[in-house]
Amino acid sequence: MNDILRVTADFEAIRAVGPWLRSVLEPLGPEQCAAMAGSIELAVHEMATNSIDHGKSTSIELKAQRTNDAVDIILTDDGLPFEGRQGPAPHPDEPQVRGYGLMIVEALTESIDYERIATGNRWTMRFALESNESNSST
Amino acid sequence: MNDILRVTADFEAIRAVGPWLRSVLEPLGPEQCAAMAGSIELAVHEMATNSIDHGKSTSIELKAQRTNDAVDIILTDDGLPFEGRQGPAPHPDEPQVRGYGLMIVEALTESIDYERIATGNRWTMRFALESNESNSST
Amino acid sequence: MDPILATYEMNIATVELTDRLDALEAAPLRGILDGHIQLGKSRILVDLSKVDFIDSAGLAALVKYMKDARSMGGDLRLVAPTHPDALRVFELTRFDKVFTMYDSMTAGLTEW
Amino acid sequence: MDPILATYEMNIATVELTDRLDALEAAPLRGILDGHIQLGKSRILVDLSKVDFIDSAGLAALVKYMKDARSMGGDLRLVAPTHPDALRVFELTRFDKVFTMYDSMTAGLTEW
Ligand SMILES: Nc1ncnc2c1ncn2[C@@H]1O[C@H](COP(=O)(O)OP(=O)(O)O)[C@@H](O)[C@H]1O
Ligand SMILES: Nc1ncnc2c1ncn2[C@@H]1O[C@H](COP(=O)(O)OP(=O)(O)O)[C@@H](O)[C@H]1O
Repeated sequence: MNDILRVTADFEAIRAVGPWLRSVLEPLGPEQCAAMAGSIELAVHEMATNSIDHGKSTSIELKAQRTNDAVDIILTDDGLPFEGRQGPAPHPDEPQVRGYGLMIVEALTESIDYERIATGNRWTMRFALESNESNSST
Repeated sequence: MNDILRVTADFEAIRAVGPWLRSVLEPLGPEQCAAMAGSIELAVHEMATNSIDHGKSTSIELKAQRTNDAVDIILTDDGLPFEGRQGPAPHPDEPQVRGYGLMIVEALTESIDYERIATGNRWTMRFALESNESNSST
Repeated sequence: MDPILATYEMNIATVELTDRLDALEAAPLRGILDGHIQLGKSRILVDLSKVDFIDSAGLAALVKYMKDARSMGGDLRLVAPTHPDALRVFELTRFDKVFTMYDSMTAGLTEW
Repeated sequence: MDPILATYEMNIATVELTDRLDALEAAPLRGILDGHIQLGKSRILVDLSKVDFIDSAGLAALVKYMKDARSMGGDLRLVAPTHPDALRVFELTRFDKVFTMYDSMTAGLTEW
Protein backbone atom coordinates (compact mmCIF):
# COMPACT_ATOMS: atom_id res chain seq x y z
CA MET A 1 0.00 0.00 0.00
CA ASN A 2 1.79 3.08 -1.20
CA ASP A 3 -0.64 4.70 -3.54
CA ILE A 4 -0.86 8.30 -4.59
CA LEU A 5 -3.86 10.30 -5.81
CA ARG A 6 -3.29 13.72 -7.31
CA VAL A 7 -6.36 15.87 -8.05
CA THR A 8 -7.03 19.48 -8.94
CA ALA A 9 -8.36 21.31 -5.94
CA ASP A 10 -12.06 21.58 -6.71
CA PHE A 11 -15.16 20.04 -5.18
CA GLU A 12 -15.85 17.90 -8.23
CA ALA A 13 -12.36 16.44 -8.44
CA ILE A 14 -12.13 15.49 -4.77
CA ARG A 15 -15.04 13.10 -5.26
CA ALA A 16 -12.32 10.75 -6.48
CA VAL A 17 -11.17 10.39 -2.85
CA GLY A 18 -13.80 7.77 -1.91
CA PRO A 19 -13.14 5.33 -4.77
CA TRP A 20 -9.37 5.80 -4.42
CA LEU A 21 -9.50 5.07 -0.69
CA ARG A 22 -11.54 1.93 -1.22
CA SER A 23 -9.02 0.58 -3.71
CA VAL A 24 -6.15 1.51 -1.41
CA LEU A 25 -7.75 -0.18 1.61
CA GLU A 26 -8.62 -3.35 -0.28
CA PRO A 27 -5.45 -5.24 0.77
CA LEU A 28 -6.64 -4.96 4.38
CA GLY A 29 -9.44 -7.36 3.57
CA PRO A 30 -13.14 -6.67 2.99
CA GLU A 31 -14.17 -6.29 6.66
CA GLN A 32 -11.38 -3.89 7.63
CA CYS A 33 -11.98 -1.96 4.43
CA ALA A 34 -15.73 -1.71 4.95
CA ALA A 35 -15.24 -0.71 8.57
CA MET A 36 -12.73 2.05 7.85
CA ALA A 37 -13.43 3.42 4.37
CA GLY A 38 -16.43 5.56 5.29
CA SER A 39 -14.83 7.41 8.18
CA ILE A 40 -11.49 7.86 6.45
CA GLU A 41 -13.30 9.24 3.44
CA LEU A 42 -15.19 11.75 5.56
CA ALA A 43 -12.05 12.94 7.36
CA VAL A 44 -9.95 13.22 4.19
CA HIS A 45 -12.84 14.88 2.36
CA GLU A 46 -13.17 17.50 5.13
CA MET A 47 -9.44 18.23 4.98
CA ALA A 48 -9.52 18.51 1.20
CA THR A 49 -12.56 20.80 1.40
CA ASN A 50 -10.71 23.04 3.88
CA SER A 51 -7.68 23.07 1.62
CA ILE A 52 -9.88 24.37 -1.22
CA ASP A 53 -12.08 26.68 0.88
CA HIS A 54 -9.55 28.22 3.23
CA GLY A 55 -6.15 27.32 1.76
CA LYS A 56 -7.11 28.36 -1.80
CA SER A 57 -4.98 25.48 -3.05
CA THR A 58 -4.93 24.54 -6.71
CA SER A 59 -3.70 20.96 -6.38
CA ILE A 60 -4.01 18.26 -3.74
CA GLU A 61 -2.01 15.08 -3.38
CA LEU A 62 -3.00 12.16 -1.19
CA LYS A 63 -0.71 9.35 -0.16
CA ALA A 64 -1.65 6.25 1.80
CA GLN A 65 0.86 4.47 4.06
CA ARG A 66 0.33 1.32 6.05
CA THR A 67 2.03 1.15 9.45
CA ASN A 68 1.78 -1.78 11.86
CA ASP A 69 -1.58 -0.99 13.41
CA ALA A 70 -2.71 2.07 11.48
CA VAL A 71 -3.18 3.66 8.10
CA ASP A 72 -1.69 7.08 7.48
CA ILE A 73 -3.15 9.38 4.88
CA ILE A 74 -0.86 12.25 3.99
CA LEU A 75 -2.47 15.24 2.31
CA THR A 76 -0.11 17.67 0.60
CA ASP A 77 -1.35 20.86 -1.04
CA ASP A 78 -0.01 24.12 -2.48
CA GLY A 79 -2.30 26.31 -0.38
CA LEU A 80 -1.92 29.16 2.09
CA PRO A 81 -0.48 28.31 5.50
CA PHE A 82 -2.86 27.08 8.19
CA GLU A 83 -2.70 29.61 11.00
CA GLY A 84 -4.96 27.89 13.44
CA ARG A 85 -8.70 27.84 13.59
CA GLN A 86 -10.26 31.22 12.87
CA GLY A 87 -13.69 31.67 14.33
CA PRO A 88 -15.23 29.97 17.36
CA ALA A 89 -14.73 26.28 18.06
CA PRO A 90 -18.08 24.55 18.10
CA HIS A 91 -19.69 23.59 21.34
CA PRO A 92 -21.55 20.33 20.76
CA ASP A 93 -24.81 21.44 22.29
CA GLU A 94 -25.06 24.86 20.66
CA PRO A 95 -25.74 24.40 16.99
CA GLN A 96 -23.73 26.77 14.83
CA VAL A 97 -23.58 26.80 11.09
CA ARG A 98 -19.89 26.38 10.26
CA GLY A 99 -16.77 25.19 11.99
CA TYR A 100 -17.49 21.46 12.25
CA GLY A 101 -14.85 20.30 9.79
CA LEU A 102 -11.85 20.11 12.13
CA MET A 103 -13.99 18.76 14.96
CA ILE A 104 -15.08 15.91 12.70
CA VAL A 105 -11.51 15.20 11.59
CA GLU A 106 -10.27 15.15 15.19
CA ALA A 107 -13.01 12.73 16.17
CA LEU A 108 -12.18 10.36 13.32
CA THR A 109 -8.38 10.31 13.52
CA GLU A 110 -6.05 8.78 16.07
CA SER A 111 -3.72 11.71 15.48
CA ILE A 112 -3.39 14.59 13.08
CA ASP A 113 -0.15 16.36 12.30
CA TYR A 114 0.37 19.63 10.50
CA GLU A 115 3.55 20.81 8.85
CA ARG A 116 4.17 23.88 6.72
CA ILE A 117 6.49 22.90 3.88
CA ALA A 118 8.23 24.88 1.15
CA THR A 119 5.58 24.19 -1.46
CA GLY A 120 2.49 24.36 0.76
CA ASN A 121 1.09 22.25 3.57
CA ARG A 122 1.30 18.67 4.69
CA TRP A 123 -1.26 17.02 6.93
CA THR A 124 -0.73 13.52 8.27
CA MET A 125 -3.87 11.79 9.47
CA ARG A 126 -3.52 8.51 11.32
CA PHE A 127 -6.39 6.04 11.41
CA ALA A 128 -6.22 3.04 13.76
CA LEU A 129 -6.95 -0.34 12.25
CA GLU A 130 -10.26 -1.53 13.58
CA SER A 131 -9.08 -4.98 14.70
CA ASN A 132 -5.88 -6.95 14.15
CA GLU A 133 -7.54 -10.21 13.19
CA SER A 134 -8.69 -9.11 9.81
CA ASN A 135 -5.20 -7.98 8.69
CA SER A 136 -5.20 -10.81 6.25
CA SER A 137 -2.66 -9.25 3.90
CA THR A 138 0.16 -6.70 4.09
CA MET B 1 -66.22 55.83 -9.85
CA ASN B 2 -63.28 58.16 -9.99
CA ASP B 3 -60.80 56.62 -7.65
CA ILE B 4 -57.06 57.02 -7.59
CA LEU B 5 -54.39 54.67 -6.26
CA ARG B 6 -50.84 55.96 -5.92
CA VAL B 7 -48.12 53.39 -5.08
CA THR B 8 -44.34 53.31 -5.05
CA ALA B 9 -43.10 51.37 -8.04
CA ASP B 10 -42.08 48.07 -6.50
CA PHE B 11 -43.43 44.56 -6.76
CA GLU B 12 -44.63 44.51 -3.19
CA ALA B 13 -46.54 47.79 -3.42
CA ILE B 14 -48.37 46.91 -6.66
CA ARG B 15 -50.09 44.07 -4.84
CA ALA B 16 -52.48 46.79 -3.72
CA VAL B 17 -53.86 46.87 -7.28
CA GLY B 18 -56.18 43.88 -6.83
CA PRO B 19 -57.94 45.05 -3.66
CA TRP B 20 -58.16 48.61 -5.00
CA LEU B 21 -59.73 47.41 -8.26
CA ARG B 22 -62.29 45.33 -6.41
CA SER B 23 -63.39 48.32 -4.34
CA VAL B 24 -63.49 50.52 -7.43
CA LEU B 25 -65.58 48.00 -9.40
CA GLU B 26 -68.03 47.41 -6.56
CA PRO B 27 -70.58 49.99 -7.80
CA LEU B 28 -71.00 47.88 -10.97
CA GLY B 29 -72.66 45.21 -8.87
CA PRO B 30 -71.31 41.90 -7.63
CA GLU B 31 -71.63 39.94 -10.89
CA GLN B 32 -70.02 42.55 -13.11
CA CYS B 33 -67.30 43.03 -10.52
CA ALA B 34 -66.61 39.31 -10.19
CA ALA B 35 -66.59 38.89 -13.96
CA MET B 36 -64.16 41.74 -14.62
CA ALA B 37 -61.91 42.13 -11.60
CA GLY B 38 -59.61 39.20 -12.30
CA SER B 39 -58.78 40.08 -15.88
CA ILE B 40 -58.46 43.81 -15.19
CA GLU B 41 -56.11 43.00 -12.32
CA LEU B 42 -53.92 40.84 -14.53
CA ALA B 43 -53.70 43.47 -17.28
CA VAL B 44 -53.01 46.36 -14.91
CA HIS B 45 -50.55 44.25 -12.96
CA GLU B 46 -48.63 43.41 -16.18
CA MET B 47 -48.46 47.08 -17.13
CA ALA B 48 -47.29 48.06 -13.64
CA THR B 49 -44.67 45.30 -13.74
CA ASN B 50 -43.39 46.59 -17.09
CA SER B 51 -43.29 50.12 -15.72
CA ILE B 52 -41.03 48.89 -12.89
CA ASP B 53 -38.97 46.42 -14.93
CA HIS B 54 -38.45 48.33 -18.16
CA GLY B 55 -39.50 51.92 -17.34
CA LYS B 56 -37.50 52.05 -14.09
CA SER B 57 -40.30 54.17 -12.68
CA THR B 58 -40.36 55.15 -9.02
CA SER B 59 -44.04 55.93 -8.65
CA ILE B 60 -47.21 54.67 -10.31
CA GLU B 61 -50.67 56.20 -10.27
CA LEU B 62 -53.84 54.39 -11.27
CA LYS B 63 -57.13 56.07 -12.02
CA ALA B 64 -60.44 54.35 -12.79
CA GLN B 65 -63.05 55.99 -15.02
CA ARG B 66 -66.47 54.67 -15.89
CA THR B 67 -67.73 55.35 -19.42
CA ASN B 68 -71.05 54.20 -20.80
CA ASP B 69 -70.12 50.63 -21.67
CA ALA B 70 -66.58 50.35 -20.43
CA VAL B 71 -64.18 50.95 -17.60
CA ASP B 72 -60.98 52.85 -18.30
CA ILE B 73 -57.92 52.35 -16.16
CA ILE B 74 -55.31 55.05 -16.64
CA LEU B 75 -51.79 54.22 -15.51
CA THR B 76 -49.42 57.15 -15.14
CA ASP B 77 -45.78 56.70 -14.17
CA ASP B 78 -42.53 58.67 -14.02
CA GLY B 79 -40.55 56.10 -16.01
CA LEU B 80 -38.47 56.04 -19.17
CA PRO B 81 -40.29 56.42 -22.48
CA PHE B 82 -41.76 53.30 -24.09
CA GLU B 83 -40.00 52.90 -27.41
CA GLY B 84 -41.89 49.93 -28.70
CA ARG B 85 -41.39 46.31 -27.92
CA GLN B 86 -37.74 45.29 -27.76
CA GLY B 87 -37.14 41.64 -28.41
CA PRO B 88 -39.23 39.19 -30.40
CA ALA B 89 -43.01 39.17 -30.21
CA PRO B 90 -44.16 35.77 -29.00
CA HIS B 91 -45.59 33.25 -31.36
CA PRO B 92 -48.29 31.37 -29.51
CA ASP B 93 -47.10 27.91 -30.46
CA GLU B 94 -43.40 28.42 -29.81
CA PRO B 95 -42.87 28.73 -26.11
CA GLN B 96 -40.41 31.45 -25.19
CA VAL B 97 -39.48 32.61 -21.75
CA ARG B 98 -40.25 36.34 -21.75
CA GLY B 99 -42.30 38.75 -23.75
CA TYR B 100 -45.82 37.68 -22.85
CA GLY B 101 -46.78 40.77 -20.86
CA LEU B 102 -47.98 42.98 -23.72
CA MET B 103 -49.64 40.04 -25.48
CA ILE B 104 -51.66 39.38 -22.34
CA VAL B 105 -52.62 43.03 -21.98
CA GLU B 106 -53.72 43.24 -25.61
CA ALA B 107 -55.85 40.14 -25.22
CA LEU B 108 -57.58 41.50 -22.12
CA THR B 109 -58.26 45.07 -23.20
CA GLU B 110 -60.69 46.49 -25.73
CA SER B 111 -58.11 49.13 -26.52
CA ILE B 112 -54.83 50.35 -25.13
CA ASP B 113 -53.47 53.83 -25.65
CA TYR B 114 -49.98 55.10 -25.00
CA GLU B 115 -48.95 58.71 -24.54
CA ARG B 116 -45.58 60.14 -23.54
CA ILE B 117 -46.22 63.07 -21.18
CA ALA B 118 -43.93 65.66 -19.61
CA THR B 119 -43.56 63.76 -16.34
CA GLY B 120 -43.45 60.22 -17.70
CA ASN B 121 -45.92 57.91 -19.43
CA ARG B 122 -49.66 57.50 -19.55
CA TRP B 123 -51.36 54.27 -20.58
CA THR B 124 -55.11 54.12 -20.99
CA MET B 125 -56.57 50.62 -20.90
CA ARG B 126 -60.23 50.17 -21.84
CA PHE B 127 -62.17 47.16 -20.55
CA ALA B 128 -65.63 46.43 -21.97
CA LEU B 129 -68.42 45.86 -19.45
CA GLU B 130 -69.36 42.20 -19.59
CA SER B 131 -73.14 42.73 -19.94
CA ASN B 132 -75.43 45.75 -19.56
CA GLU B 133 -78.04 44.08 -17.41
CA SER B 134 -75.95 43.94 -14.29
CA ASN B 135 -75.23 47.69 -14.34
CA SER B 136 -77.34 48.03 -11.26
CA SER B 137 -75.70 51.23 -10.04
CA THR B 138 -73.75 54.14 -11.52
CA MET C 1 -48.81 3.21 -7.02
CA ASP C 2 -48.63 4.98 -3.68
CA PRO C 3 -47.94 8.63 -4.47
CA ILE C 4 -45.12 8.99 -1.93
CA LEU C 5 -43.52 5.88 -3.43
CA ALA C 6 -43.93 7.35 -6.89
CA THR C 7 -41.91 10.43 -5.96
CA TYR C 8 -39.18 8.07 -4.85
CA GLU C 9 -39.06 5.58 -7.60
CA MET C 10 -39.45 8.13 -10.33
CA ASN C 11 -37.36 10.72 -8.51
CA ILE C 12 -39.97 13.44 -8.97
CA ALA C 13 -39.30 16.70 -7.15
CA THR C 14 -42.45 18.40 -5.91
CA VAL C 15 -43.00 22.09 -5.21
CA GLU C 16 -46.24 23.36 -3.72
CA LEU C 17 -47.07 27.02 -4.07
CA THR C 18 -49.78 29.04 -2.38
CA ASP C 19 -51.34 32.51 -2.75
CA ARG C 20 -49.67 34.52 -5.53
CA LEU C 21 -47.07 33.68 -8.13
CA ASP C 22 -45.99 37.10 -9.35
CA ALA C 23 -42.69 38.85 -10.01
CA LEU C 24 -41.97 38.88 -6.28
CA GLU C 25 -42.47 35.16 -5.73
CA ALA C 26 -40.96 34.20 -9.07
CA ALA C 27 -37.47 34.89 -7.66
CA PRO C 28 -37.57 32.31 -4.84
CA LEU C 29 -39.37 29.88 -7.17
CA ARG C 30 -36.49 30.20 -9.63
CA GLY C 31 -34.11 29.45 -6.74
CA ILE C 32 -36.01 26.27 -5.96
CA LEU C 33 -36.33 25.11 -9.57
CA ASP C 34 -32.73 25.99 -10.33
CA GLY C 35 -31.62 23.96 -7.31
CA HIS C 36 -33.56 20.90 -8.42
CA ILE C 37 -32.25 21.15 -11.97
CA GLN C 38 -28.67 21.51 -10.70
CA LEU C 39 -29.16 18.48 -8.49
CA GLY C 40 -30.07 16.58 -11.62
CA LYS C 41 -33.77 16.36 -10.84
CA SER C 42 -35.35 16.71 -14.23
CA ARG C 43 -38.83 15.58 -13.22
CA ILE C 44 -40.52 18.40 -11.34
CA LEU C 45 -44.18 18.66 -10.38
CA VAL C 46 -45.31 22.16 -9.39
CA ASP C 47 -48.61 22.31 -7.57
CA LEU C 48 -50.57 25.44 -8.46
CA SER C 49 -53.89 24.25 -7.08
CA LYS C 50 -53.75 26.67 -4.16
CA VAL C 51 -52.44 29.65 -6.10
CA ASP C 52 -54.97 32.39 -6.78
CA PHE C 53 -53.02 34.73 -9.09
CA ILE C 54 -50.22 34.14 -11.64
CA ASP C 55 -48.65 36.79 -13.84
CA SER C 56 -46.33 36.56 -16.84
CA ALA C 57 -43.23 36.69 -14.58
CA GLY C 58 -44.48 33.64 -12.71
CA LEU C 59 -45.31 31.94 -16.00
CA ALA C 60 -41.84 32.82 -17.33
CA ALA C 61 -40.16 31.03 -14.41
CA LEU C 62 -42.23 27.90 -15.03
CA VAL C 63 -41.53 27.99 -18.77
CA LYS C 64 -37.78 28.45 -18.33
CA TYR C 65 -37.38 25.42 -16.10
CA MET C 66 -39.85 23.35 -18.13
CA LYS C 67 -37.48 23.89 -21.06
CA ASP C 68 -34.43 23.02 -18.95
CA ALA C 69 -36.12 19.89 -17.62
CA ARG C 70 -37.20 18.76 -21.08
CA SER C 71 -33.68 19.31 -22.43
CA MET C 72 -32.49 16.93 -19.71
CA GLY C 73 -35.00 14.31 -20.77
CA GLY C 74 -37.44 15.14 -17.98
CA ASP C 75 -40.31 17.58 -17.68
CA LEU C 76 -41.82 20.23 -15.45
CA ARG C 77 -45.51 19.48 -15.05
CA LEU C 78 -48.26 21.22 -13.18
CA VAL C 79 -51.13 20.52 -10.89
CA ALA C 80 -53.63 22.87 -12.53
CA PRO C 81 -54.74 26.02 -10.73
CA THR C 82 -58.35 25.84 -9.61
CA HIS C 83 -58.74 29.61 -9.34
CA PRO C 84 -59.76 31.19 -12.69
CA ASP C 85 -57.46 34.17 -12.04
CA ALA C 86 -54.50 31.81 -11.87
CA LEU C 87 -55.51 29.81 -14.95
CA ARG C 88 -56.09 32.92 -17.08
CA VAL C 89 -52.43 33.60 -17.90
CA PHE C 90 -52.06 30.04 -19.24
CA GLU C 91 -55.14 30.33 -21.43
CA LEU C 92 -54.19 33.75 -22.84
CA THR C 93 -50.71 32.57 -23.79
CA ARG C 94 -51.86 29.06 -24.77
CA PHE C 95 -49.43 27.57 -22.30
CA ASP C 96 -52.27 25.41 -21.03
CA LYS C 97 -51.54 23.38 -24.18
CA VAL C 98 -47.79 23.30 -23.60
CA PHE C 99 -47.66 22.17 -19.98
CA THR C 100 -48.91 18.77 -18.93
CA MET C 101 -51.45 19.53 -16.21
CA TYR C 102 -52.95 17.21 -13.63
CA ASP C 103 -56.00 17.61 -11.41
CA SER C 104 -54.22 16.77 -8.21
CA MET C 105 -50.82 16.06 -6.75
CA THR C 106 -51.75 12.41 -6.36
CA ALA C 107 -52.76 12.21 -10.03
CA GLY C 108 -49.52 13.88 -11.09
CA LEU C 109 -47.35 11.54 -9.07
CA THR C 110 -49.12 8.36 -10.02
CA GLU C 111 -49.93 9.09 -13.67
CA TRP C 112 -46.60 10.76 -14.64
CA MET D 1 -53.89 11.27 7.54
CA ASP D 2 -53.02 10.70 3.90
CA PRO D 3 -49.43 11.89 3.47
CA ILE D 4 -50.16 13.94 0.37
CA LEU D 5 -53.02 15.60 2.22
CA ALA D 6 -50.69 16.28 5.15
CA THR D 7 -48.28 18.23 2.96
CA TYR D 8 -51.23 20.34 1.91
CA GLU D 9 -52.99 20.98 5.11
CA MET D 10 -49.83 21.58 7.07
CA ASN D 11 -48.10 23.32 4.18
CA ILE D 12 -44.98 21.18 4.48
CA ALA D 13 -42.38 21.61 1.75
CA THR D 14 -40.55 18.41 0.89
CA VAL D 15 -37.10 18.04 -0.63
CA GLU D 16 -35.74 14.63 -1.61
CA LEU D 17 -32.02 14.27 -2.06
CA THR D 18 -30.06 11.39 -3.54
CA ASP D 19 -26.41 10.31 -3.76
CA ARG D 20 -24.07 12.84 -2.14
CA LEU D 21 -24.66 15.96 -0.08
CA ASP D 22 -21.26 17.61 -0.14
CA ALA D 23 -19.94 21.12 -0.78
CA LEU D 24 -20.91 20.80 -4.44
CA GLU D 25 -24.53 19.84 -3.82
CA ALA D 26 -24.89 22.12 -0.81
CA ALA D 27 -25.11 25.12 -3.14
CA PRO D 28 -28.25 24.04 -5.05
CA LEU D 29 -29.73 22.73 -1.79
CA ARG D 30 -29.29 26.18 -0.27
CA GLY D 31 -31.07 27.62 -3.32
CA ILE D 32 -34.01 25.29 -2.74
CA LEU D 33 -34.22 25.86 1.02
CA ASP D 34 -33.75 29.59 0.62
CA GLY D 35 -36.59 29.66 -1.90
CA HIS D 36 -38.95 27.83 0.43
CA ILE D 37 -38.07 30.08 3.37
CA GLN D 38 -38.59 33.18 1.22
CA LEU D 39 -41.95 31.84 0.10
CA GLY D 40 -42.88 31.67 3.76
CA LYS D 41 -42.68 27.87 3.97
CA SER D 42 -41.29 27.31 7.42
CA ARG D 43 -42.07 23.60 7.61
CA ILE D 44 -39.56 21.73 5.48
CA LEU D 45 -38.97 18.00 5.40
CA VAL D 46 -35.68 16.95 3.80
CA ASP D 47 -35.45 13.31 2.85
CA LEU D 48 -31.93 11.95 3.29
CA SER D 49 -32.87 8.29 3.12
CA LYS D 50 -31.29 7.86 -0.30
CA VAL D 51 -28.18 9.90 0.40
CA ASP D 52 -24.99 7.92 0.88
CA PHE D 53 -22.49 10.60 1.94
CA ILE D 54 -22.88 13.91 3.81
CA ASP D 55 -20.06 16.25 4.77
CA SER D 56 -19.93 19.27 7.06
CA ALA D 57 -20.82 21.64 4.20
CA GLY D 58 -24.01 19.67 3.58
CA LEU D 59 -24.71 19.61 7.30
CA ALA D 60 -24.10 23.37 7.49
CA ALA D 61 -26.78 24.04 4.85
CA LEU D 62 -29.30 21.93 6.76
CA VAL D 63 -28.43 23.63 10.07
CA LYS D 64 -28.69 27.15 8.64
CA TYR D 65 -32.19 26.65 7.27
CA MET D 66 -33.28 24.64 10.32
CA LYS D 67 -32.46 27.76 12.34
CA ASP D 68 -34.27 30.03 9.89
CA ALA D 69 -37.32 27.76 9.89
CA ARG D 70 -37.40 27.59 13.68
CA SER D 71 -37.11 31.37 13.95
CA MET D 72 -40.23 31.56 11.77
CA GLY D 73 -42.11 29.22 14.07
CA GLY D 74 -41.56 26.19 11.83
CA ASP D 75 -38.86 23.57 11.58
CA LEU D 76 -36.62 21.76 9.15
CA ARG D 77 -36.85 18.05 9.86
CA LEU D 78 -35.19 15.05 8.28
CA VAL D 79 -35.98 11.62 7.02
CA ALA D 80 -32.94 9.90 8.52
CA PRO D 81 -30.18 8.63 6.24
CA THR D 82 -30.06 4.86 6.11
CA HIS D 83 -26.46 4.75 4.92
CA PRO D 84 -23.96 4.79 7.85
CA ASP D 85 -21.63 7.10 5.90
CA ALA D 86 -24.40 9.68 5.69
CA LEU D 87 -25.41 9.36 9.33
CA ARG D 88 -21.84 9.65 10.62
CA VAL D 89 -21.56 13.44 10.31
CA PHE D 90 -24.71 13.84 12.44
CA GLU D 91 -23.42 11.51 15.12
CA LEU D 92 -19.97 13.10 15.30
CA THR D 93 -21.42 16.58 15.69
CA ARG D 94 -24.36 15.41 17.82
CA PHE D 95 -26.77 16.97 15.34
CA ASP D 96 -28.68 13.70 15.41
CA LYS D 97 -29.99 15.07 18.74
CA VAL D 98 -30.78 18.50 17.33
CA PHE D 99 -32.76 17.54 14.24
CA THR D 100 -36.06 15.77 14.47
CA MET D 101 -35.60 12.67 12.32
CA TYR D 102 -38.21 10.32 10.90
CA ASP D 103 -37.87 6.85 9.47
CA SER D 104 -39.73 7.60 6.26
CA MET D 105 -41.30 10.42 4.29
CA THR D 106 -44.74 9.11 5.13
CA ALA D 107 -43.90 9.10 8.85
CA GLY D 108 -42.56 12.65 8.64
CA LEU D 109 -45.61 13.97 6.85
CA THR D 110 -48.17 12.25 9.02
CA GLU D 111 -46.47 12.51 12.42
CA TRP D 112 -45.16 16.08 12.10
N1 LIG E 1 -6.51 24.07 5.12
C1 LIG E 1 -6.73 25.20 5.82
N2 LIG E 1 -6.05 26.33 5.50
C2 LIG E 1 -6.26 27.47 6.19
N3 LIG E 1 -7.17 27.59 7.21
C3 LIG E 1 -7.87 26.50 7.57
C4 LIG E 1 -7.70 25.25 6.91
N4 LIG E 1 -8.51 24.36 7.50
C5 LIG E 1 -9.17 25.02 8.48
N5 LIG E 1 -8.79 26.32 8.53
C6 LIG E 1 -9.30 27.32 9.48
O1 LIG E 1 -9.94 26.67 10.57
C7 LIG E 1 -11.31 27.05 10.65
C8 LIG E 1 -12.18 25.90 11.08
O2 LIG E 1 -12.24 24.93 10.05
P1 LIG E 1 -13.42 23.89 10.01
O3 LIG E 1 -13.56 23.29 11.37
O4 LIG E 1 -13.18 22.95 8.89
O5 LIG E 1 -14.73 24.72 9.76
P2 LIG E 1 -15.24 25.57 8.48
O6 LIG E 1 -14.44 25.11 7.31
O7 LIG E 1 -16.69 25.22 8.40
O8 LIG E 1 -15.00 27.03 8.83
C9 LIG E 1 -11.65 27.60 9.31
O9 LIG E 1 -12.71 28.52 9.35
C10 LIG E 1 -10.34 28.23 8.88
O10 LIG E 1 -10.22 29.51 9.45
N1 LIG F 1 -43.37 50.38 -19.57
C1 LIG F 1 -42.42 50.07 -20.47
N2 LIG F 1 -41.37 50.90 -20.66
C2 LIG F 1 -40.41 50.60 -21.52
N3 LIG F 1 -40.40 49.48 -22.29
C3 LIG F 1 -41.40 48.60 -22.17
C4 LIG F 1 -42.47 48.85 -21.27
N4 LIG F 1 -43.35 47.82 -21.38
C5 LIG F 1 -42.84 46.97 -22.32
N5 LIG F 1 -41.67 47.45 -22.80
C6 LIG F 1 -40.85 46.80 -23.87
O1 LIG F 1 -41.63 45.82 -24.52
C7 LIG F 1 -41.06 44.52 -24.40
C8 LIG F 1 -42.15 43.45 -24.26
O2 LIG F 1 -42.82 43.60 -23.01
P1 LIG F 1 -43.62 42.39 -22.41
O3 LIG F 1 -44.49 41.85 -23.49
O4 LIG F 1 -44.30 42.85 -21.17
O5 LIG F 1 -42.55 41.27 -22.09
P2 LIG F 1 -41.38 41.22 -21.02
O6 LIG F 1 -41.65 42.26 -19.97
O7 LIG F 1 -41.47 39.81 -20.51
O8 LIG F 1 -40.09 41.49 -21.77
C9 LIG F 1 -40.17 44.61 -23.18
O9 LIG F 1 -39.13 43.66 -23.21
C10 LIG F 1 -39.66 46.04 -23.28
O10 LIG F 1 -38.60 46.11 -24.18
